[in-house]
Amino acid sequence: MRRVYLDNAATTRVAPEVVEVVVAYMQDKYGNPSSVHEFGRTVRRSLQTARQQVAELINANCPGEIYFTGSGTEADNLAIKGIVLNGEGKRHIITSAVEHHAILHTCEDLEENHGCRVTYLPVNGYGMVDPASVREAIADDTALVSIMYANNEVGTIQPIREIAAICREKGVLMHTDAVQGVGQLPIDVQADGVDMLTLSAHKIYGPKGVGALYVRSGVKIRPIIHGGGQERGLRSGTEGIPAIMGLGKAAELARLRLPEYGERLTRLRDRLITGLLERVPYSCLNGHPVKRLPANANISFSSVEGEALLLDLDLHGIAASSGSACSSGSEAPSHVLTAMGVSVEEARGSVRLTLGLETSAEDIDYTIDTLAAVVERLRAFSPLGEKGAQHV
Amino acid sequence: MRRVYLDNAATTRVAPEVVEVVVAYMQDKYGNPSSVHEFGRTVRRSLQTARQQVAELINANCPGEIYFTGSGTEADNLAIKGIVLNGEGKRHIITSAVEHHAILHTCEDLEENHGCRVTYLPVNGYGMVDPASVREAIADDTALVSIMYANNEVGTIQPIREIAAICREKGVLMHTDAVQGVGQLPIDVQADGVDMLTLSAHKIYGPKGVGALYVRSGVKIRPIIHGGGQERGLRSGTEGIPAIMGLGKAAELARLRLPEYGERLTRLRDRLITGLLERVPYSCLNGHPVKRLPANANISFSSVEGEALLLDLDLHGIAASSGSACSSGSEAPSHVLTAMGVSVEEARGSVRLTLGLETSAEDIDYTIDTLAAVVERLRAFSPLGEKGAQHV
Amino acid sequence: MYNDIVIDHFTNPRNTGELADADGSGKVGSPTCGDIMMVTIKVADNRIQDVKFKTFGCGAAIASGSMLTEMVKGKTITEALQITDAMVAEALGGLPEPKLHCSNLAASALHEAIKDYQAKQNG
Amino acid sequence: MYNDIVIDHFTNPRNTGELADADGSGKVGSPTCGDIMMVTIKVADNRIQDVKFKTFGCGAAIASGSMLTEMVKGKTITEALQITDAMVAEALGGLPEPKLHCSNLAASALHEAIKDYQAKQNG
Ligand SMILES: Cc1ncc(COP(=O)(O)O)c(C=O)c1O
Ligand SMILES: Cc1ncc(COP(=O)(O)O)c(C=O)c1O
Repeated sequence: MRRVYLDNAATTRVAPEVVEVVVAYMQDKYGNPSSVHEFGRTVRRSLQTARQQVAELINANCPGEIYFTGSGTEADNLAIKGIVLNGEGKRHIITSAVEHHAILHTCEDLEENHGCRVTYLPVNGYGMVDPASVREAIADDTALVSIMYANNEVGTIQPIREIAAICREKGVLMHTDAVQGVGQLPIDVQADGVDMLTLSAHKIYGPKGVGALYVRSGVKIRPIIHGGGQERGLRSGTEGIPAIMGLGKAAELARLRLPEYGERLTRLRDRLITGLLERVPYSCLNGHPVKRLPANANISFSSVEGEALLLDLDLHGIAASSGSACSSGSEAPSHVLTAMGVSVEEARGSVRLTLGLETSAEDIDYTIDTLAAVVERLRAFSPLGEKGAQHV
Repeated sequence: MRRVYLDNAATTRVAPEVVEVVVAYMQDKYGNPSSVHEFGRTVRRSLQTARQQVAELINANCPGEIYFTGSGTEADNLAIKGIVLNGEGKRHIITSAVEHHAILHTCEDLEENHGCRVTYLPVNGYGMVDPASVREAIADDTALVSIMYANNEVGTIQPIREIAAICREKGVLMHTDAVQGVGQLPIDVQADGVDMLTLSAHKIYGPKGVGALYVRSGVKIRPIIHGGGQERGLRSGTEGIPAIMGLGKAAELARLRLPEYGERLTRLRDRLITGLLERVPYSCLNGHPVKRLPANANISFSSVEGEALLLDLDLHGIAASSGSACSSGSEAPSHVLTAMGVSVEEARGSVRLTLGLETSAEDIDYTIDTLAAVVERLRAFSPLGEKGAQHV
Repeated sequence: MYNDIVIDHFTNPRNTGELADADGSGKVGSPTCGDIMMVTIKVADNRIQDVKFKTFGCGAAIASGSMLTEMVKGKTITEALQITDAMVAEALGGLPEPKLHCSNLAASALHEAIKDYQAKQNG
Repeated sequence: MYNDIVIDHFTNPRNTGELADADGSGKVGSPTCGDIMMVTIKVADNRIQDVKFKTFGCGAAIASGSMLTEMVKGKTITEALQITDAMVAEALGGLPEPKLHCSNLAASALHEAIKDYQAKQNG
């Protein structure tokens, strides 16, 4: 059976060049970067290289602005808690209703346990935040605005530059969770004007278990993990060198492959979206048609349930997801689609297909054929008919 | 030149069997364990295997008591903050003066920013905590006692069972940082009677950047990183699967090799200690002569300075450390030796040599010869003479 | 996640659809997940002669509907009323824990269909 | 961490020891690190004829002592007094930043030795 992996937004296969680097730092260059001897010094120098590679990918001003963490989630936590608890006393956060749970649940914790006030900005039908709403929400005690670069479920790209410009004007710090944007979009922290940015290795063909936070020089931020003072005191703990070096390599590869990579993905994505919308009646695209991640297609099919769709696709060798990969096993409709005003039923019939380095045109065509057949089969015994509940 | 790595307490070389596993989970089994499709389910099952492997190494009651983190340091932070901030309102912590900075600096943060009170118990000349002092320190608002299993600098093993029994009797939770003990000592969380235990992969021939916290079922603990709810809500963030699977394998190997491994290290260690104390006048052992980690030798040489010693050893291909590997570059005398009452000068002339899987008897003999020569050379132009300041 | 029996009933569900000349029809929905299960029955001599189901729901829901129709065909009304959701799950060789509470509506839909049939008889 | 010049002077330090018939002797300690540097000098015709050092300190401290002795030999007292710790560090091709403030005591010890010599002359 053909196996087609279309869940690259959940995680990617590690690139061979990256695997090689990870292995080298387990087997040969295994010193602790804090050690003074040669085993340690070699690794300390390498760590700086990885920092440089990540800095270049997002055009940070210097490698010292990159801090490695144990995941994108940890970087998000560090950005938000690190600013809000930095002693300046500002306790208001502005974010959006469509952020990743790493942001939303961190904000909820701050509301419940640290006396913070959080504004969750609404989005339009495409999942987009209105920059004017950011301006309106900024108050005297606003510590931080955190708006994601691009959404992990529907792929919509946010107007980050406009929002960052407003923050700059108002003197408020701006963080962006760019876990999904990095590697697909030409991100430039200086031109974009953001103060902090989160990225994660396993979304760009690096290993799981390492992320990074960009923190513009001069931004005052507190650690959430204390100890030996690694990462210039911002994230203690022996550095996860193999994974970090892998992230560095993955960042370098990502930089070299842009923008060709984005263009190729966009072509394949549009072939997939057009193919599906043409072939399957009562299907519709979620998210913005153009301002979307090159790798992301998110489509709702009336009258069928997402989990059943995924299961049938899986039995046909196609790996996809509905909403974000979520560890709770809950089947509540995605908070992103709900915030966009998509009906509960349409939300439940949504499938996210995310392309990657290894996706071929044949994979796309196989997916269109398979998905069309699967939807037809499931609709045949759906009590809602093919048009869905609202048409009954 | 012969290269001898005697800094295994700082970090170890990843075992080939472990490297193999890490590679497999980057290249073949690369799914996200939260995904519902086959790519994800395979990895979800594997994750449970790794949990089981770690559980077996420390004899946890079930795999569900193991939570993976991004480092030993993070596990220490989670244990302490997670208990103190769990909503029960107890704000007193008891720990010792010789803990790792992951514990000490976390406690300091809780003192400074969360209204906690911390008792730092003293140690005797061997670096050992008196269980009676724990009993005396326990108060009505004591949330947690955290005493390390064995010290990372001087190797002294603490009377964990006695301390745990007192905690049990008094109804106080007990955590132990066993980062150095795991893999060398036959640790059994049930027989030892501890409620939480920290371990770290890179000290047992696993990769850097992954640790684990054992939490006895029923212990109520709060997360410090929020998001997608991974690790049953206790540590959000996509699991660092390659490193976690590596930790699982490393734990299995460690279990299979005990106790022969400990015995072999003990023999080599004693050959090293005896050899050095015999060959080098005015040298003395730091830490307990018998209740010490099989891999640890920590020796002070009068009248010479540790960094110069390390540098000279390094130039002879021998990697060692003085005090704990520390990222700050500071040369303040070790807080551990200071707490043990070792004079500043003796503390500064201390060298830690920590053995590992690859250490041979020839390595030991080469090290004795080299170190004896190096000390002699440096003493020849020390203004303190070979006997050291207190003898002048 | 699912065992082979479930996958078989999901892939080749038995008795899907809606009986055109049904004697009874039942439709239930799960409030937690929004799943819908619909069962139609044909009854003769107090026995269920034919049965069909339709589902909007996850794989477990589809397999449950399919399994139910196999279990119930030929049974008397009294026997059919004794079938529970747990029995359907058991016949499927077990369902994953998070699926038990929300996708296992088949027996309930059958009971609704029988009630509908009985109401028509009495009405 | 250290450059080749430092390593050379650390490995083969020049002029180590203590002059038995010294005309001046200086000893300084770094309060931050507890390093100790001792310099003894022999002076004739207002020139430093011979010089030796002893150090309790890190690699940088040892190299600094060694380099200083090479720099100072044959210099007049006036010239010797112009040598600073920074000049020693520079002659070594630079020292790592964290080492600069604590291990670079050689010039200070020399100046103490000269003071001692001058005091003896005047006394
Ligand atoms: C006793 C002890 N605790 C905690 C740690 C920290 O673990 P990690 O290096 O994984 O952050 C170490 C090692 O550095 C250690 O020796
Ligand atoms: C937008 C976004 N933010 C944060 C994360 C979390 O990153 P990680 O998986 O490294 O914890 C993800 C991916 O899961 C994501 O898609």
